[in-house]
Amino acid sequence: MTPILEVRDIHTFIGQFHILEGVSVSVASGGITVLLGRNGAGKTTTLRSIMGLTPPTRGSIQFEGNPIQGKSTHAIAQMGIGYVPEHRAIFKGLTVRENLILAERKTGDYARKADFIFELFPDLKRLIELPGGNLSGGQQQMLAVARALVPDNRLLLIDEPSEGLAPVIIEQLIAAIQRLADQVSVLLVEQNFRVASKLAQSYVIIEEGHSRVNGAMNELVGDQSLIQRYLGVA
Amino acid sequence: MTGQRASLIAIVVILGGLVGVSALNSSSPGDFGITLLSGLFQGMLLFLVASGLSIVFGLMDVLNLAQGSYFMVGAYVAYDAQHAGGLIDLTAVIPDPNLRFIIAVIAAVLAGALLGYLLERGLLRPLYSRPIFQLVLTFGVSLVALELVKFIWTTTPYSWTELFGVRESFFELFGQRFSTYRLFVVGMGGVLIVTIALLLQRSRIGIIIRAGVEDREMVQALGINVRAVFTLVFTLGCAIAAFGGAIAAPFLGASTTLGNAFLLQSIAVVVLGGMGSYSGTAVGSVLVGLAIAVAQDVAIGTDFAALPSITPMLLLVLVLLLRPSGLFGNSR
Amino acid sequence: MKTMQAPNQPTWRHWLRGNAFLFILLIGLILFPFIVGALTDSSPFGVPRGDRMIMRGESVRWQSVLIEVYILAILAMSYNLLFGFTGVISFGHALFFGVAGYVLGLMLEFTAIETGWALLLGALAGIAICGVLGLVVGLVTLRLKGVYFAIFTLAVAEMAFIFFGRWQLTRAEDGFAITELPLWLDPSQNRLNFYYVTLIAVVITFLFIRRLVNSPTGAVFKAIRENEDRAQSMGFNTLNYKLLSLTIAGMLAGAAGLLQVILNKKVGPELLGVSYTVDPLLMTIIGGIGTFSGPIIGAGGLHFLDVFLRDAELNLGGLVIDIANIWALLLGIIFILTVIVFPFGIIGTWQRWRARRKPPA
Amino acid sequence: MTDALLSARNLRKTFGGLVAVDEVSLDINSGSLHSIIGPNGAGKTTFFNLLTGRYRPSAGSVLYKGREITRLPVHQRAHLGIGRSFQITNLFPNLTVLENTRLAAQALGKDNFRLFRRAETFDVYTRQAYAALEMTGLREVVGLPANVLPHGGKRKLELAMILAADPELLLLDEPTAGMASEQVPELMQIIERIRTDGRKTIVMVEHNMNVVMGSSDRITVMHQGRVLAEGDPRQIAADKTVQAVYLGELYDLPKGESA
Repeated sequence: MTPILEVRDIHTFIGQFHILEGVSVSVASGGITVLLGRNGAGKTTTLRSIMGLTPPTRGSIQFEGNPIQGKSTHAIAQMGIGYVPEHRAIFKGLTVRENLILAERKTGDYARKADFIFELFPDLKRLIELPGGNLSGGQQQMLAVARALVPDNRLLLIDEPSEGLAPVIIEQLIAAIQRLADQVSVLLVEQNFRVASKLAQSYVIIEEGHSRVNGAMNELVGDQSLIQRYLGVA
Repeated sequence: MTGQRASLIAIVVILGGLVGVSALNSSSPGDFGITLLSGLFQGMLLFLVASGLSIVFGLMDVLNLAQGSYFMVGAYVAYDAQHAGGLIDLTAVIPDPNLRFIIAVIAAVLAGALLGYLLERGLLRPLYSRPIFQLVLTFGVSLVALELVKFIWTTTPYSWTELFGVRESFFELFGQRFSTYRLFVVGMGGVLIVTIALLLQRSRIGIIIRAGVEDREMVQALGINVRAVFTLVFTLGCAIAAFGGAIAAPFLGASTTLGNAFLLQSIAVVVLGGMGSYSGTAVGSVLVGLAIAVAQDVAIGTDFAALPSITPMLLLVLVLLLRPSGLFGNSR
Repeated sequence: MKTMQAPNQPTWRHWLRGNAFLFILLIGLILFPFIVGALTDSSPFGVPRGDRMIMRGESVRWQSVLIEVYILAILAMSYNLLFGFTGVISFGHALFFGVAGYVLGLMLEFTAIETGWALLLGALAGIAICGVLGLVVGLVTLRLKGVYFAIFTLAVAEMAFIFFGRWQLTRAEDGFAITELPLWLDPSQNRLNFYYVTLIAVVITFLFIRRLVNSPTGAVFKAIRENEDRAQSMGFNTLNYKLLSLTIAGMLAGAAGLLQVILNKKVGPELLGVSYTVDPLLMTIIGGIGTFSGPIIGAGGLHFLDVFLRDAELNLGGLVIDIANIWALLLGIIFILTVIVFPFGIIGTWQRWRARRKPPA
Repeated sequence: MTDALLSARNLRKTFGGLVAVDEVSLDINSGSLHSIIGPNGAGKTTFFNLLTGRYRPSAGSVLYKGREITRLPVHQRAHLGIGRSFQITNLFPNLTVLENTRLAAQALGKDNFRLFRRAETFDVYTRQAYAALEMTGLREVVGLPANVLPHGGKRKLELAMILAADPELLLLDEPTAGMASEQVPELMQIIERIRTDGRKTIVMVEHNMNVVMGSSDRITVMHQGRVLAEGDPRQIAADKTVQAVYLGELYDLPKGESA
């Protein structure tokens, strides 16, 4: 099967920091791929480079066979990529409804998707007129994911959805992401190995700005030495 | 919460003080009414410059020091279009002065929009990473605008001579004659305040603007072309300022001092209201307008001829001492 | 901690060699009135008529041009201290220039003090009041962030402009003439003396600013410009340093205002006009922000351009335009172009170009 | 422990309803290199900022040489001999390497307002600056503007700036952040030299596990705002709970796997 997203050997600088020194990631159509690696390895920067927020200086990125590197962020998003950044960058001064309407790419997107979204996240329906800033951390994270579902995205980039959330909420979120994976492909960054192993079918490990290993998730779960080498302590 | 209360108290105190001084100073309810109307009139004109200044600053972090120039250009274009002679002579084409006034205002708005568009696209865009230079640049643009106006229309001030319907009508209240045109401008300003507020609250572009003030990058990541929104908002802000100049011209005429005078007073309004706060700008406009009108009353027949001109700054200093980030400002 | 010997302090010879160009320039400027006099066969002292001197001839005319350059250079250098070295942008520099001028004028014309003393007192009071003004404006507004401070200073200067423009005592918009000046300083009698006074003022200002910027205090000024937060977290009370910079810059601008009043023998609200803010800003940007000689180069360059082009005409396919009429417009356009394409100025760009030729080790 | 140079006692910091640091107590021994590690969001940066004085704790206290400094602002702590570095390189970009370092030395001096005694006052600071630049290996580039240094050089300059103020205690916030991997060992050598030759005590927040394991005397692992474990590198590497935390709290270690 052809991958929906193919990142080949990208290099990204932030100021003079050489953050990515050769990252390649491939996301299978209809699957969930997770980026693993320690703090500061370059996982977030990889997602931001795909979105054009920190454009790579070298390498290529293809989405559904079309090159997207060098395009502006809004153009990349409009091709059908949804971005759920870390720390849930929802708009705190806007109501939940306004947050969702903002994500429309065509008028009526929100009306069309509302049922699906509220089925996934029933809480949001109740909170629809509240400012985003009044929501709890978990609710904000759900809104951030819901927002990426309003337009017809075919790929979601989700950065650390479980960070700072209580275990019960994480379980809800896992369930929701599993469900939406029927409809879209997902590239996930996740520090919590349990969450990652539950969600993803395949993985890529990033270390010090390089993508080191990739493969099927169920193989990684059995490979203690690999986990220790790249993710564990010492 | 306490901050909001302090702001409300400050507003009430300032309003009370102004009304009090004005009441003491006026001999009849009619006098008082005239001061009030004049204050609201000036407040609305200020709002037309300040609103663009405030929204552009909130969204784009650009303090457009050329905003006053758009007011001035609006006044000149409207004057020119209304009167015989000049660049555009419409007297032969449109003999009806009322219709011609409407056309003149539209011409001014279009000129403001076009020049605003050119400034944002041509000059500001390359400088988004260098904020101090943006400030210096818009300052430079205001100088060039002034010189261009002098070059095209000379330095002699024009006073409005071509008459049209509303301009000439008056109504009577408490035995005083009030200008219908002023009331018309106040009404127009009120409508604009509400329209812009609704636009910001309800429309998609309003949601984008409010979201953009919070987090520009995320707005882009949702697939919205923020740069295009910048251009649109900047252009609209300039068009509104030019509109202000055009509808002020029948009263103030067209002169080269208009730009700076209105820029400084509007900056006072924006800072006093709280940078980037729309309601702050609306309230601030009314407060400053009233303060100027009261000061004009008080200054008549005294040696304080300069009082009305420096009133906005005095009020600004007063408010900043009470509330360092302005009436509705958040201290970010 | 181990200590190491710092590199040797430069000796006199080093100093001379490092400043050779400046020395030659200074000698040239000292001799300038005589050189022009010799070349054009005119007297640097003017033409005597009875017991008075008439200020006529090429040498005298060129002295005036240079005096104006010197005054603008002092103003621009003071602006550069604030903007270029401390990173504080002000749009109200004309305030200091004009207020000092008014103080001197009031002292000379509106008091009964004997002329020589009035001049001395007026000059001292003018500069002192500018210092106080800088301190007060700074105390009220320097806590505000960059943009707020800039517009606040613009507002204060504009208020002063409006105030003096309507103050009946000083004849409002018309201003008043200076009639009492000591003979030795009077530019309409002894232009050459005044030429040297302004030249000395420029040299002193230049050396003063260079010494200040290279002192420990100046190091903190530059640190504030580069990264105020870091300077603060190191333990510097940056507000105090910004106040100091504003106060000194205000006093130097005041000194320039004094000289302007003496040169024109006139005081009026135009001294507070926005052009005395724009000119130094423009000259600093064009010459080079944060360089020592940039403001002088900028002042000289722009003023000479002004003088040369003033009588020129521009022929645009039959449409003849006097440069004098559009000079301000041209300045504005130069302003905008500089900001966009030439942000480091003449000296700044040259220094960068030179630095790039020496690649980092 | 009684010879602790710096101690935290029951430190607590809440932001709104969120408890970022929860009852953390810690002793930093004189002359040691003590690392604080933990997964994202463990509260280590917040804890670090409580030590440096950037944040005020909601409860608890910080002691330096037995003296209470809990509410002392950053610059006063600097005067007591506590120096800190920044995670994001935070220099004066257009000033030279020497000027950057000298400013740091000057910051703790008393005669910053001597406008005209250029040579004399600067001599002391210049000497201090040169000593710090020598120790960090920047002696050859003193005249270059800071912004032309490569990233590794900037991290070294950051160290030199702390050293120039001659503190007893150095608080380092991710000193290797953003460095290319091959430059890390050199930087760690410098840090080691500062500790032994300069007789400094160093506290370091760091995520590069190789650096932490290779150079620390003592390691404190934080998780969800609390201290999860403390010990020397070998103890920490062997600790089961630490393993679990780094791989996700819900991760069930496969059965039959033993240390």
